[in-house]
Amino acid sequence: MKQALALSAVAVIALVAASAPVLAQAPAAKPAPAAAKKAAKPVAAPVEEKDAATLEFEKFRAKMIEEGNPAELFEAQGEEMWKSSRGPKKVSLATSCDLGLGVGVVKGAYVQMPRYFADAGKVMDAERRIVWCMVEKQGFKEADLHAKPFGSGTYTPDQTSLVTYVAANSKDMKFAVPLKDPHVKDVYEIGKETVAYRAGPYDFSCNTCHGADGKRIRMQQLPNISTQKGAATAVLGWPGYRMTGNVMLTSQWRMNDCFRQQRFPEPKYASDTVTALLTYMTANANGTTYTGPGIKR
Amino acid sequence: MNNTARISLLAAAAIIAAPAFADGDHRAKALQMMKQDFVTKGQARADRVSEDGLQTICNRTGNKPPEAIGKRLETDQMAGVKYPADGKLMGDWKEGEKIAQSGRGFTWSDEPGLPVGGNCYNCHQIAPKETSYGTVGPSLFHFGKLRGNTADMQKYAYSKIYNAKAYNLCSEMPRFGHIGALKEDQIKHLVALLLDPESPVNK
Amino acid sequence: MGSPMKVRAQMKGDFADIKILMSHPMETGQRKDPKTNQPFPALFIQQFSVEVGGKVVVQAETGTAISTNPVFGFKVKGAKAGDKVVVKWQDNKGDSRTDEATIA
Amino acid sequence: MDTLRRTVLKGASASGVLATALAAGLLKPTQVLASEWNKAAFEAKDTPAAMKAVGAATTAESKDLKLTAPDIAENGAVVPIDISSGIPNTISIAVFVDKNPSPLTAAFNFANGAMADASLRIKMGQTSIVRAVAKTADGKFYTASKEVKVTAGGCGG
Repeated sequence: MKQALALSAVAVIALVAASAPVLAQAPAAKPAPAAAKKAAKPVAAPVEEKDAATLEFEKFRAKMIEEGNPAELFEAQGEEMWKSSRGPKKVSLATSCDLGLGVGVVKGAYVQMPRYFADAGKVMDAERRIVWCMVEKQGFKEADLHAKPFGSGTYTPDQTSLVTYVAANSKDMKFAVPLKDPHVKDVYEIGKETVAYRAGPYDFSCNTCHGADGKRIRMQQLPNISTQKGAATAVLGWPGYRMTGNVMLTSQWRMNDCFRQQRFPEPKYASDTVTALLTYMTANANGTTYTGPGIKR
Repeated sequence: MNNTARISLLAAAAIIAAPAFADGDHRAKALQMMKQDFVTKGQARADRVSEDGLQTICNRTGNKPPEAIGKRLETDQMAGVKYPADGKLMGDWKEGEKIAQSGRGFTWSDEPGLPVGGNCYNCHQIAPKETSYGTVGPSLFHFGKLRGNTADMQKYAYSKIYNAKAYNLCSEMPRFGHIGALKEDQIKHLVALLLDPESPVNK
Repeated sequence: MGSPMKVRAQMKGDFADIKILMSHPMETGQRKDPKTNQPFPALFIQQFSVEVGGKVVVQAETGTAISTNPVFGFKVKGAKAGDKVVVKWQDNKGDSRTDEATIA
Repeated sequence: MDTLRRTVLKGASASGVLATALAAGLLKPTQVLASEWNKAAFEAKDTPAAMKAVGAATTAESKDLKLTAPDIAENGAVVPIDISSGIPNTISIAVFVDKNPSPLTAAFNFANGAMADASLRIKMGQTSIVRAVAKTADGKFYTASKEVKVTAGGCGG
């Protein structure tokens, strides 16, 4: 018994070393083949073509976004907040907050985040950066902003409206997360490891559902976030007005709720983990066009 | 030595080997980051973010452990399958259908202590009446019609639901019996849903 | 006072295309608070009007089955760019709101 | 606001006058928010009763009344509906959802150049017939309908 164990352990070490390059050097543009697919497993026929219901949903969603998305109400509130002097320091974000393109510049900022901010020493996604500005520039307490960070019922956090405003100002622009920045690249690679990480009672990783093409949970299409097309599907429409509950929700919320369904513990709001996932997904969508705040089921 | 302990030791060995990774750096950073960033909510305790031995091996090998190791560990998983004392593996397919429909259990918003669901339709086509089914796993329609319901087949279905990793170490399917999610009776009902000739799955 | 509306109006050929987004809970009176098991009291817009160039063009009455944060669209002939569009609503509790836009 | 409120209250106390005024259309189109909210029609529990309450006891199907709605709604809480009447002299349009607890959903009066065209979003508790009713200046009623399926469930999207 002891001997067998020792042998196994040696074998594992050997295999880990041997398989390392396969894992590590898969180019960013390609899906991580090892994590995504396994030849040994019987695989259901992929559902590539969308069913009639999905097409009908998409048609009417597009129509609703064009004719009037309630997200615009939150965008308008966010604009008001962005331009008003607020917080203990009575400063506006428009005159103090740099989203990466200069103080106060919102046009195109959303599609170029997450990015590295030297003043914070961190890579940050849009919402995290806005919260950082609210704390550092306007003097809001971080704990207050973190206490109830997601919309529910008739409550909408200020940062949600602000993100909606900032996001709306990148409508019809292409995602361009600055992957050339080594800080961003580093966080991207960490994100890539994170999506493949299996844990929890059900052994799920992000890739369990989002690592292969043409999969569904019940009727819900699951985008493959390792591909450009899939990653775009995943990040488009956020922040989004959710018809269920009539709330405005952000990418931070989307990541949080994915982890809930993954049976993981809760990721801290505006944490490195959430930024890493958003960096991985948004950068994979680089080159595709952001369609602005969306409507979600 | 029990199976869990054995796997943990293997895992420990794998962790020691981690720096040999070309990208061990990012992996290590990811692990460190997740350890800091996850907090307990409801029944989802923070320590869920730690890998167990089997997860470690699948994570380290991109879900492709070398055959020798995979087979060995699958055998370990199989050895942990507990069959009903009375030897009966088939319950009531109607109950099985209800369990297959339910996606409840183990999230931080689920009330702890309540019976959990099988989550089966989330990933599998099963009975034809339910058209809202997932495709992460293979279709199970006509499962018993194609395979029969011999004692061996019942044992296969029971053990597969109990611990899918006994057949494929890095299967995406949860280890429903092994982790105590589904109770013995629930698994028997699901076996019936798949194998009972009267089940709509086999009509 | 209600929250601001968003009113957009633009000429499309010979008519003005008017889109109105209202910020309102449109509570039906039937939805229960899961915590108390008591229904949330009904709170919904009952009437609204649209004026173009000082004349009422649409007058509407609405019930509880209009979606939360209502969105309406209308088309008005005889309008021109620069005309003022005024939208007013009033709910069952007497709250009201008036916002305006200019036809582009 | 005060003026508005007074006007409405005044309208409520003068329902007899209002009933006469309603003859011009489903609702009184002349004054801003001056009409009384048609409580009887909006609280009617079935479509025939609600239609009667707006005066539309008899209706004729019309191909010139177009009702656009999804075959299957992604979310019953927000179902987009378009109604457009090509019937000459259409002055009012009302929307009913047969299976809702109170079928009458909205009624629009058009005047001063407004086309008989409206888009709106409605709540549907379950799969149901959605019905548009148009009224012309000469007091005739026309109808068009469509079934909209409402699905349940789904995750975050």
